[in-house]
Amino acid sequence: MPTAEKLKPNDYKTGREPIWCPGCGDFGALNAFYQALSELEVEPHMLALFSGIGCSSRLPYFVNGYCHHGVHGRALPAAMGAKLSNPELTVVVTGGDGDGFSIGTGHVPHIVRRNPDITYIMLDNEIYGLTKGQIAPTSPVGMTTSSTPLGSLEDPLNPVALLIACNASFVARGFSGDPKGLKDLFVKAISHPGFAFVDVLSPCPTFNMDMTYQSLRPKVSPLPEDHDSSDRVAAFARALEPVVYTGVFYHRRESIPYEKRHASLRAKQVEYGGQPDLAALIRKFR
Amino acid sequence: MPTAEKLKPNDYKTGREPIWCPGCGDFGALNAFYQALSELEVEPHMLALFSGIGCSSRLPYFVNGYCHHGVHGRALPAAMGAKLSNPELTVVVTGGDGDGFSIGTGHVPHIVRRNPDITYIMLDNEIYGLTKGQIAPTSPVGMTTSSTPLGSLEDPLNPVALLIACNASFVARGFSGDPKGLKDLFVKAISHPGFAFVDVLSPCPTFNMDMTYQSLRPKVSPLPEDHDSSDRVAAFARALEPVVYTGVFYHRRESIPYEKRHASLRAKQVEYGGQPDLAALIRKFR
Amino acid sequence: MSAPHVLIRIGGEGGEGIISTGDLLSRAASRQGLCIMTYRTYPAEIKGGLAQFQMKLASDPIRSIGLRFQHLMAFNQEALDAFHDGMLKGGTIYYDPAECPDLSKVSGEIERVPIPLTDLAKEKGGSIRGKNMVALGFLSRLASVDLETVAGLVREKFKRKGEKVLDSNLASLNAGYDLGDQTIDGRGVKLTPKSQRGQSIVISGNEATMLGALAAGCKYMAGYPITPASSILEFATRHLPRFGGTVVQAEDEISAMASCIGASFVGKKAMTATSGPGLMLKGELITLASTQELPVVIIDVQRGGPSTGLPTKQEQSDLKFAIYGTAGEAPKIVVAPATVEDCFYLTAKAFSLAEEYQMPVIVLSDTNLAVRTETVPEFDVSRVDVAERLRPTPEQMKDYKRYEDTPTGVSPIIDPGTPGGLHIAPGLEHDEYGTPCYTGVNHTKMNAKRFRKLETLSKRAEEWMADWAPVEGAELCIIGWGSTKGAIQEACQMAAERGIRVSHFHPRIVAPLPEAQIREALSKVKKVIVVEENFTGQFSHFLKAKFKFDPVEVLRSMGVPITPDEVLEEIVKVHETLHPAKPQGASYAHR
Amino acid sequence: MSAPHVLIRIGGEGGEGIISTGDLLSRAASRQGLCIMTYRTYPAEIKGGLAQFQMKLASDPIRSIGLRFQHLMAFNQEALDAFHDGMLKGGTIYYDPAECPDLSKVSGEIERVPIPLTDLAKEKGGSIRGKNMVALGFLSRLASVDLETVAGLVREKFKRKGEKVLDSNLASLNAGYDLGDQTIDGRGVKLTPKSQRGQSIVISGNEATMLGALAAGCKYMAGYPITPASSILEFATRHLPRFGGTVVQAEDEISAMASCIGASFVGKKAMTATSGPGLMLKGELITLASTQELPVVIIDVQRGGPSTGLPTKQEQSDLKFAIYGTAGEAPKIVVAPATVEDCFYLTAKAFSLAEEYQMPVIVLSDTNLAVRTETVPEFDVSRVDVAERLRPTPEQMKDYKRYEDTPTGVSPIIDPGTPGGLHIAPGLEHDEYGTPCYTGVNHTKMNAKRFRKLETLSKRAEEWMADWAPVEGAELCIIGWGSTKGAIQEACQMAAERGIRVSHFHPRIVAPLPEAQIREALSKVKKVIVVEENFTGQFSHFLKAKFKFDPVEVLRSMGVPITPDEVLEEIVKVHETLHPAKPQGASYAHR
Ligand SMILES: Cc1ncc(C[n+]2csc(CCOP(=O)(O)OP(=O)(O)O)c2C)c(N)n1
Ligand SMILES: Cc1ncc(C[n+]2csc(CCOP(=O)(O)OP(=O)(O)O)c2C)c(N)n1
Ligand code: SF4
Ligand code: SF4
Ligand SMILES: [Mg+2]
Ligand SMILES: [Mg+2]
Repeated sequence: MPTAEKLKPNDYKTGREPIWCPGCGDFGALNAFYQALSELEVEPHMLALFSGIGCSSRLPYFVNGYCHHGVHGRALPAAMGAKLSNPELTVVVTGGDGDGFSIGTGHVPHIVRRNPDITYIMLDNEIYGLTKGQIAPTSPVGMTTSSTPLGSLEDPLNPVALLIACNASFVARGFSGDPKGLKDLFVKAISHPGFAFVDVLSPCPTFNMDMTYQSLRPKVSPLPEDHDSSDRVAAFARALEPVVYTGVFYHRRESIPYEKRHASLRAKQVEYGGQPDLAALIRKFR
Repeated sequence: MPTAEKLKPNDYKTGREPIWCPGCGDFGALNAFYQALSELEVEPHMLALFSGIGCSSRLPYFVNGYCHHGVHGRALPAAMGAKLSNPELTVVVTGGDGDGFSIGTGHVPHIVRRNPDITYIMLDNEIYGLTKGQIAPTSPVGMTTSSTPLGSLEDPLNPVALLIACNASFVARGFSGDPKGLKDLFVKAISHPGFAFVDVLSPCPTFNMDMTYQSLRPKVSPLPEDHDSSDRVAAFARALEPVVYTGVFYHRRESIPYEKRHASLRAKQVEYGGQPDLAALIRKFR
Repeated sequence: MSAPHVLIRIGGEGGEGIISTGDLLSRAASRQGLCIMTYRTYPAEIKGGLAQFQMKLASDPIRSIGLRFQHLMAFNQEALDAFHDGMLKGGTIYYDPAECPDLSKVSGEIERVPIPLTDLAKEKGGSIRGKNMVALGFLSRLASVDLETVAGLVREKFKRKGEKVLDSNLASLNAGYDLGDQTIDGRGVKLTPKSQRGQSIVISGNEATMLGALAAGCKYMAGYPITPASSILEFATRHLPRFGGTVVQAEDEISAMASCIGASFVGKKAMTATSGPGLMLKGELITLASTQELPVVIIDVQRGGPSTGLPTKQEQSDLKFAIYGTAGEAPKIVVAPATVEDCFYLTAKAFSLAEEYQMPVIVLSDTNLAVRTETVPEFDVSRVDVAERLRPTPEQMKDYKRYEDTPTGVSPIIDPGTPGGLHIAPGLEHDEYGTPCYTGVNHTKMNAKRFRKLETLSKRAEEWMADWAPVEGAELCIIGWGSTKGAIQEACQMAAERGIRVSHFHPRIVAPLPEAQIREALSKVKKVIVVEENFTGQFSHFLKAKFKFDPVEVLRSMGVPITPDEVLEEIVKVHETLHPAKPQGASYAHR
Repeated sequence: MSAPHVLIRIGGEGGEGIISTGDLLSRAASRQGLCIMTYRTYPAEIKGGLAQFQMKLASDPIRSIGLRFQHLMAFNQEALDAFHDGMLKGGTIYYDPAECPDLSKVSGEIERVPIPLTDLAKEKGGSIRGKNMVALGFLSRLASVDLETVAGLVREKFKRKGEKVLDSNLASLNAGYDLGDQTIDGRGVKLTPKSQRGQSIVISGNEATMLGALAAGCKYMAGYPITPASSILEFATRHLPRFGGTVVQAEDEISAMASCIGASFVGKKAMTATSGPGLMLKGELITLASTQELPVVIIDVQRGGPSTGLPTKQEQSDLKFAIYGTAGEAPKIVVAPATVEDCFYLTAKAFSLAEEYQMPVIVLSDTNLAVRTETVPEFDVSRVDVAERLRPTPEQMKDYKRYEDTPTGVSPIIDPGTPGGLHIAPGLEHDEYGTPCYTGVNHTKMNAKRFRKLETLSKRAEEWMADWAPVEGAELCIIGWGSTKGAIQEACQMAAERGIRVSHFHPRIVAPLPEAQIREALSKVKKVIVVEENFTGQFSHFLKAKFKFDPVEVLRSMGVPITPDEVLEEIVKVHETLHPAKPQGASYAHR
């Protein structure tokens, strides 16, 4: 639905200035997000943006839309409730690795397998930013942080592999140092009719010196041209490689969003149980 | 540590009679468990058995050992706290698909990647037994239950694929209709020094007629002889196949259990910070 | 004493049709114009345990069912052994001789009548599965319930199973009825229907609750199965989609609550249903909803605690969590239905309160209400007034403030999808626009705004807020809450028959308290008795903090509903302390 | 009025070394034998916001620091603008002219002294990073803190950074001190050290808390980061393993709590630390620990609510959750440290209580205690009495009952790994052996057994349970809890100086209440004032429910600690209502 005048990236800015540290990777992601929204011509009042708690979860304060800054780790189910209740809305979730993959892990497989048409943008800095630098589930083993003075004892979680195992219908990875590529991924993810996950490598220069723009650049590489994003096993294999690939790992084209399944169920129930008539339903208890 | 007299399977029985329905798959799993304990000569006082809530989570009441019947979905972290605090104990967790993969999902990737030496026996009946027959995360799409009168709208979760994605160091599947095979898997899992997961197909004849001993037998098949259980991608591929394979999908031999890493950390801290002396530590604040 | 009624218990193995026998009989009785109330317990284990179904049939509305009964139909020895000593004097046990070899434990005063359920079912119906139909036929005759009405219900129930099954069942039913004709004579009960056929329904609290939600316009329901709340979720899955709503069986209680908040944020009426353990998991998100001022209804069907506790048993022990269970200070409303009828109207009211005051409303139901069925006047949907959220005026739209600090505390709300109302719902403390703001002045102002909504509400002192049965000249007043109401009412009546006048105050809203009404109730009496089904006196504690008085606390945590007799006993005791029969000296010596 | 002291605030951009300047100065002062107390606020945002560090130096022990100050060192304009009106009369602002162009907002009564921090750092130390060292040198001179002591601390701090960095910092330090010599004259403060060097330490509440846990023998700590509790977890990761323990940064608060229960089940002393939102998530498992009768210590460092609320600010608003936050009825103990010293001894005590009574103990600390540092007498580990779990006697071992119903309520416990004590810890209601049992009689018995432990405890009425400062002839008594103690103490002293006698009761254990002691306190006065840093009067509510009285409630929810002045003002008001100055008529007209 193009509006009279095309919305520009700046039209998605609220008056609030981001409170992130200078050099924070989240700036790049935010800008790419503004651009994707503008490219897709999402009208602000049709945008519902959810987040949890963390530096990255502050993003909704800076985006024109109907925004919801909830509690730590619960943005996905909140967004699902919203999408099911008003499927017309463009529903996006943003948050950090701690928010999504530590306290929020329990919701991931379930929201994913239900496949609502939601885009989940994970700003992954491999650290807890807001609480000042403890390990995150994505922090590499051995990393020293304020909560691991002699190095982390835990092997990290692989978000892309996990999401592929959960059978997400769209799984991608981007890098906030590549805003153009990131914008493209956001556009694809939001356009995908079903659950879309974008893992964004987004450095935290304040607390994580092990993952900086500089250290990432040599490691990051686009997925090989011949990668078949419709092959789940191949996607999984790519996710396990030491190379940090960016791009779309997996994209399943047959994707019936959860809200559509609910719509069919409604029709079916009317078919079997008749038109909604509360008094009639009550009379059944005579 | 063999005891004077070898413990027999019956020695692991408490006086309490299982409260399961006749024909419940959990009986088979329990018997296989008794046998595995006896084969491994686990002394009852060295066994710490944890569970959550569900029919399957009642299992500890019927096993001689130190048992903990906690709340729904929290057996894994409770068991981890126990194993870290007394690494001498043989720590086992039992529970259902709802307990472990619905309310308890959030703990799975994290306990798994920490890799404590715990065996997790999931009694998977693709239904909620104790609460009388609602869908479980492993229920197939379309299944009608008391909470899905016109069929489930959700694609199921694949426990084996998920655990492989989380990089569990031992992932297997068994069938309570094959007690001998199941006993062998339990023995291997308990012997594995690290986190071991056994998905046990365990029918619920009371609430799930879609997964019975009869319906399972033709679908179940041992993993092909040539399956390479050290290959994580191959294991993942097998987990996605329509055949319901049993056996060890994945087994990583280099596995340093979490409790061992903690022991090294303790040694390292003494090396850097000196012998434990609380008064001296307090004096540092002068 | 109490009005004419009959009390029947059926006991046997779970899965033998105990529950459906009771269900069909009571429904048929209701269709004939009788009032019924039923009470059932499931085995705590899954299958094979002891199940029982008790029913009371009467001409007049029934308030409580009690734990004792005149007639016991025992399907097996276990039921006989477990239930025989719950019989009232002069009662009769009907037992299946094929399954009950040993009657030696039964007291000699109890009459025993063998009813060959198994044999008759085999012989007449061709299958021992028809045992419960034999029992149903027999009990219909016993309670003078019209056989045709019963048969009609049986036909409805089995119509999908094919002619053969139906015929077999009907044959067993008739055999049981005929046997009754031969056996019953003097024991038969004749009750006169008072209400007109077809004006009542027979329904459980959980069903009524979900119907109330439908009446209020609920459009989103998410829950996680838990005894005894699961049937609310199950009922929702069968009907809410047809009414244009969405139902989700969530992965846990936290997700269910979060998704309700999401649904409410986009403008839909949302609810969840759970029991104690699940309620605790929702605490953090209930606090969020309160802070974001989003309406949401949480049904808590209480069961026996602590922790997994007594999961299939009755207890009123979640009150203090419902009232106080937030870290930080977040207002919410708590209501407690006292009857199955309340489950309908009060749940609907809960939605109105949530929408009107933009906050979470907890409905404290319990196991007793959840699973018992009861004859109630057919719910009148037109009596439900459906409230909607406050919308901004055009004036307010010029500078829209989602959290405008108004005299009532309630701010106008705009739903996503609507142009012009863009805003953020924050969990951080915020100013009127929703922008984070951490000054003390702002925090105090917003606290005051949020809590002002409770003041606005409690000032309204409306009639639905409490049942108040003042008795002229009463020195005593009983305060109860929730499902104890019927037992208290009967106890008050029994006391009146003994010349002890007792008033009865029973709030439907328990937080905020209907202060003015309670003060009035307290002002009229010498002594207050608070009745609760818990161990620590939770409501009493709350009342004491507000009203500084010294009630007698009658506390029961037995896993079963309190009975009128138990309440009466306490009334008599308290009455005696006010009017000591003995000379003063002796009475003091007692202390 | 109050004893000689100096109050200094330093303000500037987060990351400019504001906090370390304050830290070094106060620690040096303490090494010299002075008493110090400090208070800091971080920007709510991550970086670049306004940070401040306030310190009070005095000869005598300090009870509260207040919000006002005599000396302000402003690193930049923002700090100057934000803080200048917190100055006490006759105060002085020291400002960096390079960063503070505009002094126009500062009231004329305040003296302003330019201190060229930037320029001196550049000139003498060769880097503007030394700004804070210039400030440190200057302030050392101002507070008459020995330069050598400060330099020694600076050396310790920078020894790993290499000679060059160290020298540059020392040069800036000296430059600041010299400038002080030239500038300060009359403004200098001379305080006489009273305590001996080396008998005190300077420490924060969170550090003291974790040291207390170490002293008690804590062997397992699991937490999830959350402001302001994270530093307890961080401190644990640095030290607990060395003491043979295990620390886990869990995936969430629920896991942390569950793993503590697992650790406790196998016999280890276990703890977790969190703040309000995390505490709510733990509710279900706290209830489990209570039901299974497993010891566990939960530190709740309160912050501003509701929900994410004011995450870096002070509030005492988790009390009601700590006391009542369970669905179902599960006893627990709640203690509240009032000082940094309490954080040590009371946390250690919490472990003893947990082990002795086999139940969860919640320690309600708060932001104020967590981050402030304070001079306290060096903690004496030998004063901590370490309790262990009750073990069965040989007699009891013959028929071991894990949940034996004893006169104290406490049952003997055996740890896994020990032959002969096999048992199950159930979340279901159970009999004395731990076997599930759902009868009403058993439930009531086990409820009574579990709650009897609280009675056993509250009967002990030991000295540590409360600070009770009765004043002969006082008509007023203030009751507070937690970190408000110092402010209340000072206010009482100030009131005494005006001739108003006020007693002060400050419990360390808030649930179960030390009933006998409170009753005694209440019995002696005409009016009670309850002081709390929350909006709804949570402790007051709890007290009223127990003691049926009518306190004056002094409630503040400003995100900052209450000050002695604020308390004094209320004392005076209440005193006036008891002794109206005006003729009665006029006073009544006021109402
Ligand atoms: C229930 C709860 N637990 C803990 C916290 C504290 N907390 C806030 S943000 C955060 C983690 C931040 O990490 P991440 O999600 O990766 O976001 P980032 O700041 O790195 O962008 C934590 C632990 C909280 N707010 N609520
Ligand atoms: C917090 C909480 N939520 C819900 C429940 C109710 N509940 C008990 S068992 C169960 C699920 C049982 O399914 P599963 O774990 O698969 O075990 P099964 O009975 O099938 O063996 C549920 C939802 C509970 N006890 N606690
Ligand atoms: S702390 Fe890290 S993640 Fe947070 S705003 Fe700063 S740079 Fe970004
Ligand atoms: S309900 Fe199902 S899972 Fe539970 S005991 Fe019966 S058969 Fe087994
Ligand atoms: Mg992060
Ligand atoms: Mg199951």
